[in-house]
Amino acid sequence: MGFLHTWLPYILAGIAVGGQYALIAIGYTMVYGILRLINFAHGDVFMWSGLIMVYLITVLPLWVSVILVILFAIILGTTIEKVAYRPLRTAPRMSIMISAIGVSYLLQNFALYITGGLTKTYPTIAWLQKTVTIGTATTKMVTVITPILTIVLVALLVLLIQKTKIGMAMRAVSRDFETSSLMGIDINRVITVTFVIGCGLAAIGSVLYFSNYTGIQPMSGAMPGLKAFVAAVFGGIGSVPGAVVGAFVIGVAENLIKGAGWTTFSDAFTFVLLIVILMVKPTGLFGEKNIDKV
Amino acid sequence: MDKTLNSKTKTLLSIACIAAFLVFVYIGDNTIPPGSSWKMMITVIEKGSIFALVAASMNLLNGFTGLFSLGQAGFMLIGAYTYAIFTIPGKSHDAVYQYFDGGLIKWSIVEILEGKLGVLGHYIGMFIPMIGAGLIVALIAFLIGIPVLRLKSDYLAIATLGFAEILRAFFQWNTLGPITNGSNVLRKYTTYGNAIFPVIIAGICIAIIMLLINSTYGRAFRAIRDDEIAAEAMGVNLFKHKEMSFVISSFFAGISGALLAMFQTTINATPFNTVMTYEILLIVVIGGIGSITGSIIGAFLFTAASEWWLRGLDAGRWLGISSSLMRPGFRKVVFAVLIMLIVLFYAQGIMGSREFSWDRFIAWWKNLPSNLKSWPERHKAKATARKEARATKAAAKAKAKAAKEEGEAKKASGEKLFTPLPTSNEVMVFGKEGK
Amino acid sequence: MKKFLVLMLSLLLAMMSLAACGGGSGGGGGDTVKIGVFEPASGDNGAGGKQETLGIYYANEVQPTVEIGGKEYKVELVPADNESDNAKAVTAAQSLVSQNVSIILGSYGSGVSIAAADVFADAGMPAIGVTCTNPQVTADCEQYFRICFLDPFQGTVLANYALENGMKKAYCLSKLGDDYSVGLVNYFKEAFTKGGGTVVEEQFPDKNSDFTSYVANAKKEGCDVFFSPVSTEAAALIIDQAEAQALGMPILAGDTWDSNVITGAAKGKKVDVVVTTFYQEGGNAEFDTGIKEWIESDSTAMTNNGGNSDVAAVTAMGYDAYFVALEAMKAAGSTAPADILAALPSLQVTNLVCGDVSFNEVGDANKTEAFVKKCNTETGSWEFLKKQSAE
Amino acid sequence: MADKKDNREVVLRLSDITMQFGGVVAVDNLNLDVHKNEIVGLIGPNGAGKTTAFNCITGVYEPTNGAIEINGQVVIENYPQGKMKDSYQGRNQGKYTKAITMLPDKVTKLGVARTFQNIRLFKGMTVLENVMVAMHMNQSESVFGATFRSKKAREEEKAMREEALDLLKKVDLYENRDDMSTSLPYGKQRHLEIARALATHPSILLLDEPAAGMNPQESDDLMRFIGRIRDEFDLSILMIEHHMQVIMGICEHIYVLNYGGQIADGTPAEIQANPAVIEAYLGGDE
Repeated sequence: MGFLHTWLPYILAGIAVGGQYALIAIGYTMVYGILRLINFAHGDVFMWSGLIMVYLITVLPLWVSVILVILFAIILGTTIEKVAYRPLRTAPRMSIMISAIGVSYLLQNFALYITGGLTKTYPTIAWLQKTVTIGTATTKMVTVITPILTIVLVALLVLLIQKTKIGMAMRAVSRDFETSSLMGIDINRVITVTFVIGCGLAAIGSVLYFSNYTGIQPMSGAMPGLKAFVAAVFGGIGSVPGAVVGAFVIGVAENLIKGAGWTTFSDAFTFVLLIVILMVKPTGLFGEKNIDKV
Repeated sequence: MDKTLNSKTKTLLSIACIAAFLVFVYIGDNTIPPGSSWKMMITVIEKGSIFALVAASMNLLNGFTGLFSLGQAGFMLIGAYTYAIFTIPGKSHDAVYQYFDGGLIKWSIVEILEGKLGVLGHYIGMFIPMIGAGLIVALIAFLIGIPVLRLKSDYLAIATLGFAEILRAFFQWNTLGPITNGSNVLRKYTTYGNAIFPVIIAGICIAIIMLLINSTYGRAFRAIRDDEIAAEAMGVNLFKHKEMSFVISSFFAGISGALLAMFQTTINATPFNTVMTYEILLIVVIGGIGSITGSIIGAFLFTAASEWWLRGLDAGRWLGISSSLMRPGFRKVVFAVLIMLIVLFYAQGIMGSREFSWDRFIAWWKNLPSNLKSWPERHKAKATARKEARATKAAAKAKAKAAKEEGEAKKASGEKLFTPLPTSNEVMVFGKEGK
Repeated sequence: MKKFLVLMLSLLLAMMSLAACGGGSGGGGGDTVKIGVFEPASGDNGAGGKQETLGIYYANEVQPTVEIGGKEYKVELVPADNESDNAKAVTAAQSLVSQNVSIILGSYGSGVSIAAADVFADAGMPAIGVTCTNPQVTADCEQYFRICFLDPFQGTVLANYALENGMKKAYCLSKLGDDYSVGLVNYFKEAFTKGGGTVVEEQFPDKNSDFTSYVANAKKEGCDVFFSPVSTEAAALIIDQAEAQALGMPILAGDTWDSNVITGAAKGKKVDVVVTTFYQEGGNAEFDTGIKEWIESDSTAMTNNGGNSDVAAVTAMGYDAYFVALEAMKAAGSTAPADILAALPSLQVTNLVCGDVSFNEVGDANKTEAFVKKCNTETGSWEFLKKQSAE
Repeated sequence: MADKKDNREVVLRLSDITMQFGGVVAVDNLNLDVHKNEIVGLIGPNGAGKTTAFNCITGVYEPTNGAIEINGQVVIENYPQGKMKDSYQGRNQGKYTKAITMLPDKVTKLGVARTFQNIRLFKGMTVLENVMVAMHMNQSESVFGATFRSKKAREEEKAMREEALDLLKKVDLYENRDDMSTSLPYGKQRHLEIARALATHPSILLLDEPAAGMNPQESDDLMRFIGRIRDEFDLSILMIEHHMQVIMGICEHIYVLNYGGQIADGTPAEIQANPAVIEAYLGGDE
């Protein structure tokens, strides 16, 4: 197995980072599915979850910190929605996207101010960062944990969307915003729940991601955020399983590209993939076609 | 309101203002000593006019054609590199391309023409690569536009953003080093001598953009922005016009990239990232989406605030206020908060979608005293109106709640909620008319 | 309402502009002399820039006044954040020039220094580079001097060290668009291949934090040394991955890595980190204890230094740069930039922390040796290995 | 089927038009002819597929099956064999062609202009500009010339402006020429939509519920107005309308749709007597 011998480290790394992208991508895909908004600030919520963990862990035990970080991300996300998106819901789509970009700019600059531009080192979570050996590859425990945890969480989420009342409401709203509100669905509640789920998962993703790549700085959220968004588009925006598949594809592909020596273009590849997908199959792998009403 | 100026006076007034400004910049640049803090104003004017141009070009796309494109920084990058590559003097090549044996292109257009035509050649030599920068960017934009412009609003945004990032990686690619100098800075290329140069070039370009917007093509662009489907139904070829707007906008972004290269005196690809695009976008928003004069004002305000006025916020003392809060980075936080406030509460920006006009300016000026005087009353009136509106809303809410409770009660008691209506009122009309 | 808002806003802006100007020209006269601190406080090089700035401020604390031409002047430091960004560097430099400073120190990171060089040249403003090691900084700029060694020198030193220790194949990792790391890798490569070694070269893109594959690539290629003179941000991540994947070869880097960020990241890990640098901690006991006390007494300084009081080489260099500036002013006998500029080429400064400084015809410091240090991962501190020259 | 004795030239012909969205058949096998200078009505309850039919004609949608001819030229033809249920394949069953679809702007160039059910004016423009946009496609000057105001561009602009003002006079909007289009009262917005459509120099005009929201008096005026423009601009008109008063008053021929399918066609008198139509309108419970 010469091939596997050489490439296993890359594939493992790709799967791990793919799982982390997946957890971020779910937030993008759900929000887009319902609000038709690219939540540019989502990557920064992710970054802030990491940053808050750095500060919390100095005073609190690990498990309390993790719970508080998830809570923090949820509160931050829903607050952003309330303050920056809700008032603009009837405004043109460009306005709300500009608002999202503005929030992202604010969150990044605020992080810059708080950290003073210095990279913060993520706290060590011993069992996540333990070195393990799989076949020919030596890696961190988190690499193994991530895909498993991601799959479990996504399965739970899919169950929630398919089986519960709020899940049904979410599906209805993503299908037809106006009609659903006429049918008595509390739109605001659905949107809040969407942000809660998206940001909560991003917070979990941040714990995994930063345990693996331990430096946090104000721009840390930007690149994973963009890649997760591309993953969401790749899988078909609005589709949770699609986003997960897309994330794994991007994670593995970018690591293989780096392994093949094309490191200069490892990020550019993500965007090439995005553009190819948009040209060839704009609805993504699992997306549904939308018809404009005239 | 009483008297409006005739159009000839207005034109003269505008020309006089512009001329006065140019003279001011020219003299300012030549006389203000480098140690004076007013020198910063000249720097702000230089950078501001370059960003005014790129903001106007973005506004042509976003504000007038309704295409939410985020590729502006990428296009500026190409423009800047194109200009720089062709104007580095021969003798400096070995120093600049120190890792690439002096690079591939070992001549400079400026030098060649200067040798033949003297001073005139120097300027022609600057214009050719500048226009060339615009044209190359336009060509690349044309190619990118073919696939990308078929996408809907936010997909378009993310795709153009993606292209800009790809371009950036491409320009830093080591293999292209003999041309782009890879990751290293390009420098020593010809730059302008006086701050008036970028102001004039940017001014001419913005004037062309405004002429375009007010032409019949500009009208078609605005039609697409207002309603794509209706525009298409009125015979406007969507793709052709979108492509046109995209290419022209990119052309001017390329020119502004060339100007930025001259302003900075050195360039590398790293700063031309998404943050730069966002900043250009925010300039457009501050000025008002759909107003070129707004973009100009926005660009100068943005540059002055971020580079000059608010710098004290980072240094610990600003407007005589000292605070331990003011440490590096505070300026950007304040700035970002200001921008969010504008986006949320003043979404129109400074100019909305209107352009500057002397009539409106004069009217505003004339009414200013009375407006100021009556402000407390108007404010009071508005406050009462708001209070009333709140009260009505609360009453309506209470009523709705009561109705809902009543409904719930009825539902609980098994009463029918609705009485069936006749299927359609068209029936009535039909019956009456038909005989 | 809207008009009122507009009016208020414009009034505020007018006030701000006046204040900005007034503040600038007000402090110019009297018995103060201003030194501009042109350093990044944010961006990729924010951490390093802050440490360098610390050295300058500590020096100002130690020696707050200077006697020029028989008159005692108070030294005021004027900072400007260049954001590690070549585009912002020009205006930051311009803002310093316009605040009537006499001389400018900085910057950490060569790119911003190169970008600002023309502004300084136009204004006739002397500038002293502290740790910008790219030859281009001083090459074509009469106004730029520097007190550190250069990349061709450092690259050769590093290559020599590697070759002397029997390393035959080097994995070189630099950052895309970062002239410092790309330049140093280039000089290293030149010297290393000349000495019979082979090189595998890769670049990682902006904002990358996933170094798994780069470490894996180095292992796959069977290299003997991992050379990666990148920013400290990336360095911490690389060390982390090296440990996770059991890299099994020494990591070699340049002066940027001589920072407590690296020792912090490497502490308790099975990695082997070797750097070349300007300064050896313990070389000047008085300075060491003094600055440690100062950092520990000031919480902001402590944060800026990365949370502990370990002295980075760039801090010591910043300290030196300040004294070089004072000496230049003394020699010039004037606070006018032009006089200082004239005095700089023949300046000889001794008693500095990182060795004596004199300038050659280009404006670079005459340095012949670099310190080689190794990270002790048990204690999380640097151990001096040897002095290495380029020969 | 539409075998009428009308021997005027057919300017618009729909054959077997079927439009499917996923599982929903919005238009089911519609066949329709519009003759020169004829006013044809298209009626049916809400959701009967009338607007969808308009969208197929103007190229907004690509019909799943069928063909459309405008002034004798085939603009849309799509008979994808095997992909459709037999019942949707209509009279040309078995015929197979690749899809030809024209984009809306090409269809407009062929002389089909339309108005919209939910008024779609260009909100950021004045009344005059709204009309002038519709003349843009006939302009021959390039962007370059237009931007730098070449002589030709100035002449064309002037001619356009005069024609637009002329048109506005005809629809009683001359006084409002410099108002923002959105500031007009509802009825005038409808007039402006028609004026804008006329500015494209159409030979066929498609009106989508022009009388929606009007009172009987206004509807009467509209009827006369439609008649007048038909004569003045030499138009053939196809209109969707719910006001039976209007439809019965001016249409020469009426097609009735229900649930996408075509249930009747004929003169107003025939339609009013048609039991299927009455049932569709009154519901099937009698």
